[in-house]
Amino acid sequence: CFSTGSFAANDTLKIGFVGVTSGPAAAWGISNQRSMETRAEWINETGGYSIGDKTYDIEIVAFDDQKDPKRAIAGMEKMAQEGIHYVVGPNVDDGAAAVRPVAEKNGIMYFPYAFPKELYSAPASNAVLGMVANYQSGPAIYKHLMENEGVKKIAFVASNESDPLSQRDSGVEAAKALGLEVVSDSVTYQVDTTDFTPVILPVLKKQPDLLVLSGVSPANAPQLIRSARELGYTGLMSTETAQDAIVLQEGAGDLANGFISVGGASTPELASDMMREFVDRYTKMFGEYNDESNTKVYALEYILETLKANPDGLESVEAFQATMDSFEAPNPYMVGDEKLRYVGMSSFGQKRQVAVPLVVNVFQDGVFETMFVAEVD
Amino acid sequence: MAALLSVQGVTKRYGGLIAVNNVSFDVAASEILSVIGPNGAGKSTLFKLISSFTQVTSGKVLLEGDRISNLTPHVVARKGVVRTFQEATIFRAMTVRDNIIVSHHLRSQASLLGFFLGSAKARADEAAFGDSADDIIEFLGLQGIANEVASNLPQGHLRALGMAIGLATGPKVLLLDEPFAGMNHDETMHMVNLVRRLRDDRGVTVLLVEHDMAAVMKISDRIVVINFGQKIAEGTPSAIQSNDQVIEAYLGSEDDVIGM
Amino acid sequence: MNIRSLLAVIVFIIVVLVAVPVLIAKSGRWDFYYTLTSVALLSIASAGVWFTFYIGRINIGQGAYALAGGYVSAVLVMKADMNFWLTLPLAGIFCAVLSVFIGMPILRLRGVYFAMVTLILTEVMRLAALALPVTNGAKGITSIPLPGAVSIGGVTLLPDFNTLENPKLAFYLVSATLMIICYGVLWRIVNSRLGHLCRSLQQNEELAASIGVNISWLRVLAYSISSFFGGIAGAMFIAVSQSIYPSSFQVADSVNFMLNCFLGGLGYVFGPMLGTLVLYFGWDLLFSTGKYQLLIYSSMIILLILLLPNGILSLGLFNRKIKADKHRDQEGQ
Amino acid sequence: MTKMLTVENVELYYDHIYALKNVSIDLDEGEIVALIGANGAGKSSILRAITGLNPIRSGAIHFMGERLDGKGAAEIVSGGISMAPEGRRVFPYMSVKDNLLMGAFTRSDKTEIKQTLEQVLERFPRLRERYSQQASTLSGGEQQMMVIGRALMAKPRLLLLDEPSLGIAPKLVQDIARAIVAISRDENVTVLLVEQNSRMALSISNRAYALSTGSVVLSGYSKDLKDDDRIKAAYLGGEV
Amino acid sequence: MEQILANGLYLGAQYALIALGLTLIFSLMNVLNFAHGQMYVFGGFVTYTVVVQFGLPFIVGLIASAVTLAIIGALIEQYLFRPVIRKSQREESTMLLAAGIAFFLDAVILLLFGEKQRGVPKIVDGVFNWDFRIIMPYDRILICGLAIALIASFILFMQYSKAGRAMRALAQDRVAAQLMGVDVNRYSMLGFALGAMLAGVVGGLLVTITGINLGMGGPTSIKAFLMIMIGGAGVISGAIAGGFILGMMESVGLTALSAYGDITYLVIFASLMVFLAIRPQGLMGKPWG
Ligand SMILES: Nc1ncnc2c1ncn2[C@@H]1O[C@H](COP(=O)(O)OP(=O)(O)OP(=O)(O)O)[C@@H](O)[C@H]1O
Ligand SMILES: Nc1ncnc2c1ncn2[C@@H]1O[C@H](COP(=O)(O)OP(=O)(O)OP(=O)(O)O)[C@@H](O)[C@H]1O
Ligand SMILES: [Mg+2]
Ligand SMILES: [Mg+2]
Repeated sequence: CFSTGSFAANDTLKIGFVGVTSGPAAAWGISNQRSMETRAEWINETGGYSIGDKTYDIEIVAFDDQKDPKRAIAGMEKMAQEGIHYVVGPNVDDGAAAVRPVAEKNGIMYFPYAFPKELYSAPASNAVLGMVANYQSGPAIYKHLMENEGVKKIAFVASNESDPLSQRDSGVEAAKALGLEVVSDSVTYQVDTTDFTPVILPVLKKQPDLLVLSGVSPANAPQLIRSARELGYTGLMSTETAQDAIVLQEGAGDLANGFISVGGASTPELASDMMREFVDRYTKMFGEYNDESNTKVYALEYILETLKANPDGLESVEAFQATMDSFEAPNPYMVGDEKLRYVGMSSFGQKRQVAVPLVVNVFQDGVFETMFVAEVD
Repeated sequence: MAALLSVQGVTKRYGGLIAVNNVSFDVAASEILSVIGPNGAGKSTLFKLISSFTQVTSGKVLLEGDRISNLTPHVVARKGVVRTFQEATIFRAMTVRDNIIVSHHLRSQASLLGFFLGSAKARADEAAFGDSADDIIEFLGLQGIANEVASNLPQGHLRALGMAIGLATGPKVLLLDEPFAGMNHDETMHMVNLVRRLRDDRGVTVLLVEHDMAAVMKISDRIVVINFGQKIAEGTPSAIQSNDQVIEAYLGSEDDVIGM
Repeated sequence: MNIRSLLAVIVFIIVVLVAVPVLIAKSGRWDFYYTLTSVALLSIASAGVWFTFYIGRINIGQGAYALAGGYVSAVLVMKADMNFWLTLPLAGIFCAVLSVFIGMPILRLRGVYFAMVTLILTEVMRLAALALPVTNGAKGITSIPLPGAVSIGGVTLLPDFNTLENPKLAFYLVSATLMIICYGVLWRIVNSRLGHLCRSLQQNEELAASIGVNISWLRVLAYSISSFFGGIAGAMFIAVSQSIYPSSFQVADSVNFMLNCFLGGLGYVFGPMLGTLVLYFGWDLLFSTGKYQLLIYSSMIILLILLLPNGILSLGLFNRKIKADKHRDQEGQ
Repeated sequence: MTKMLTVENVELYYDHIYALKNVSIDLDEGEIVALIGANGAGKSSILRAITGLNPIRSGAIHFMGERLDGKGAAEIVSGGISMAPEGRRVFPYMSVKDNLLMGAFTRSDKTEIKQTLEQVLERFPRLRERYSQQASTLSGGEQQMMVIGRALMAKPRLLLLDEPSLGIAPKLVQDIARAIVAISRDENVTVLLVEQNSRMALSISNRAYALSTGSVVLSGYSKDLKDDDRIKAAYLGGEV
Repeated sequence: MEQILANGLYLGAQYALIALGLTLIFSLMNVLNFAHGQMYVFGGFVTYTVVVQFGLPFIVGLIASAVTLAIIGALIEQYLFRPVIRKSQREESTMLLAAGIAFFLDAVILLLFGEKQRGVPKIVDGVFNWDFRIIMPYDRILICGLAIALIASFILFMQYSKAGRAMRALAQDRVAAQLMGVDVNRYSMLGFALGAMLAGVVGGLLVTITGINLGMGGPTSIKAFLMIMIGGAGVISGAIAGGFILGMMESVGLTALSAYGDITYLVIFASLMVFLAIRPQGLMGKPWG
């Protein structure tokens, strides 16, 4: 072996990322890609990752699909070309649906951040939901607020796009199932809205106790909050997507206090030392942490841990799938004895979802505080 | 003399402005009739009304007894009434010859599908258009510039090309709006002769608007004068030349610097 | 068509249908199939846009028709259980008919006004797809089956794609063939009388009317041909991705279709094909540049337009042959 | 006496086609000089060369001793030359007033500009009647007057007029001709006049050049040229 | 009802300001500046950086973004648009260039300022509340007032200053303008810089209210296109009218159609298409653009 440099040269294990890292939705994919890169660098720096009897350096191969399902397919093809079997992404429903044929044909397991149930239910086999779906977190949040805050009337606002609308619809369904009165569920806004006052005015007229911002992007959340509060709304507000504390603070300031959103494991009560180190390393590498990444640290960890549990997965996706049913490992990012394992039986009829704790945060004076933690199956 | 084209009480309003006011006259087959009048009198507007480029407010225009006003330009063209434009109006990026060939549109026998598939009829058409275009080029003396791109032509040639385009459609009635503008005397007289030959050889009826009095007097069988949208005189060139009202409104007195 | 251009066409067809697959097999770059399939399909839609440029209209609305075509095919396949190959022409025809109704009022607009209205049209189509029940709204239509077999009188013309070992290759061949046919048709149109009339329309509508061209009819005809191209491209794409969402074709796509035309060269029939290849393939090739991908990509576009403002095909290299095509009628005499 | 304007051996090309070949003309202060010639002879091209709208390939152009070629149009115009171009080119969406004021763009003294404006309106009373009308709605003749007036607003030493009689009714042609003579006489403005209406041009100018396919073929005093047989045959029509 | 009108007015003022820059560039160069929205975003980020990162007063940030964008605009005009316009056969080709610049700015913004939403803290606190008939935060009232003042001074500038007259002349006839002694290159550059600057100033103003992020560029351009179409392309009064009309339409439409939610914008857009089909040149545009 003529390789110079590193003393004990490791093999390289390539993990793919197909998602959006440019253009309007860049924030989604970038926080994703960066958390993968942070973790990979960390692993490589500490000597690599052992799977079976070998140690690997992790290389993240990222493809920017520009949030275009057509490009996403090209990205998945590229991954296949590179011999990659494990891919994180795409970030949105249409991209995730579009790459399905390619992934299945080429034996790629992929971890999209998209909610369509067909992707995870048989006969689909290769997609693993990389986070908590809103139809899982929504009911939990509503229920909690019903019981603890006396919420009775609920209203929904969503951006006029596929993902948020789907999320709104399942949110409405869940709310009705819980016996809440849905006072407004038809108001939508364009992605390019710069003034939400006219959007939110008719919703507030219905006097909801809880205003749900379905699938709201981190960019729009502070403005919606601000408009609602400035119009005199005093009820609760929540969303089932992950948010960034700094963005909320800059965009809405104190008005965002009390805003409820779904988070990962970075709140002080929950974060393990490893999580804190992750945040440090991320911040060092990219200048600034993004709280959205709290929910995005997991996919890579799951892939690697599962491969470690069954090294045959390196060669065969079937082996990986077989392992998924029984896989269990400690969750390194949380205190306590949380476990990494696959779930999804009740939603999809097969284990095609990573079990991440459903952490519900509430924003207070510039930081998130944990409101409650729940389990998803 | 039976009128080929008959303008009957035509009026055109633009908002408050009456551009053409109750104008009537007849044009006989194979006649050359000039419309003259001061700037802004409504001459070009009148042509636009005859060719249905704009719609009359009231009155009508008849061709062989059929109404042709308030139709669309291509329908009127199909009926044989074709106009040229006051501003040089050509297909800029085509060569002179292509300009003329494409203007044979109305004469084609084959359908567009036929052309697409290259049917025998279509090929015959193509050949015929080419020949006819060459005839027109020769007739107007444009051989030298046949393959020039039209946008590079100077004023005078643009006028000639405009006329060639009109001719290519095989019109019954040709409406020429200031065909001699931007030509010097010699060129003008050459064109005058060509227009007369058009009439003599091909039986084309010609209506023209022109400010070059020498040309108008030479070419016209009859002249219609309009002022402020209204017809103020109609008659032979010599009668018009000595009509006081026309001199007053349009021709001006002769005793001055330029000594016409 | 003279011998030289016939030869060029034959060479092109051989390259596309034979040489490319052989090269891909040799180099093992199987991922190029999908990219080239996309290029073929997107270039069909771009060809439609180019044709509206040919009548002097800037069309930033082709995405609307691609989307409509995709939905027509998807809905017919899923709800009416139709064979995909039958839905392909139907999607085109649907878009052509739709474009007649949309085109009649808006084709009166010119310049930026037409461009902007078509831009809105793309957005309207997306919003309509979100709101209409038949499209399944925001949830889209997924798990669309692969195209079935086509046989006439017992002879199988196209196999059932589900049974194929390598549907990628099949999709590529079908799309490339479709592209060749579309460009053949376009080339023929442009070089026949219809094309000449369109050119006259592009250069001066008033004059065209005065020589007896029914301009409003011709405009609608050209626009519906253009939309037909958009419709079949959209439908074919949906067959490849087996899913469709309101966002499958959107404003960005419409803009890209237009950019393809500019980049290749508005004066050349094959401009949009080359433009699509460069723009779409270019992005993929820059994949390894990571976070600088967009920066490099956009710099390249700017540089290209600075050097070749009239499109890549305006390079002297290509010029002679294309010019010969353009003035064919002249040489023929 | 030094010449007001000299154009020496100028060549001008559009792409690869020449429009002017070895053209030389000159103007004395205060005189009216006419340029006549067939279509495409290059008359407008000379004016475009002088004003710098088109760069010349070789030769030299001097105005009051200063070299013009190589300078941009804006700079040349500021130096005392103004032009009423071919095809009028009014500012269609401005009022008559604003069009005229644009003519004085290079000047800054407000009271002087006002004076000139008054003079122009005096000379073309029709413009006063249409003072706030939008230029695009003026009739052809009115536009022509406005364009000449606009050129005068710069208080030029040299006035270039490109076919001021194009499309103008005979009566107005006479008005415009009179105005040109008066401007030259009253304000000591040198005028270079391009005309197809050769008869008019030769009657009001004191010298003339005849152009053909980009070259000067004849020149001399207008009163002589008027009787010159070659000119008669080519530009005036044999019969007179 | 009062609330709806107030919202419409506020929206309209900010829209009109965005549209002004676009229409200025369009009328001067016949360039449909696809990058206008990106310039707006750039302006917002510059203000953010100066105010939040460097901790300088808001007004400094606003001036910084105006200056930065003016320089960017001038450079873009001189080194990109001018040569392309000179060399291209069809002037539409500038659309490709404009789109390329839009992508480029997107990339630069992403690299320089990151992907996150950014915001500048409110410059004034408090909410104006007229008996719950009109509720309007003071900062919005301030921004709305500033926007209207800017619009007014822009109109005065175009109408009465020498540069304004030169630019108007340039927009109507380049050759004639040259013959009047207008240095077309200089004023084209000035006009482009001014248009870009307006975009930057709006970005800087709005960052205090809406914040700013990478994604706002493209949609903002499209919205600005809408406005200049409603009002008539290349006409300043048209841009202003278009801005206010779109603002009102959104405000009224969103309220009136809130029950039908998803189709509000479908209705707004569809009626726009109908309006343009009936009145092709917009409210006060030159016919045929
Ligand atoms: N579209 C229009 N809108 C308003 N007014 C118009 C329109 N078209 C023409 N006019 C007015 O109608 C009158 C007649 O115009 P027209 O063009 O017919 O004059 P003309 O006799 O051809 O003059 P010229 O000899 O100068 O060409 C003019 O006053 C003109 O301003
Ligand atoms: N932009 C251009 N591109 C190419 N050739 C041109 C261009 N402008 C003028 N020409 C050519 O230059 C020659 C001289 O044109 P010019 O306009 O100077 O003629 P002119 O004497 O003014 O004619 P007219 O009396 O018709 O106005 C003509 O042959 C013309 O075809
Ligand atoms: Mg006229
Ligand atoms: Mg000339």
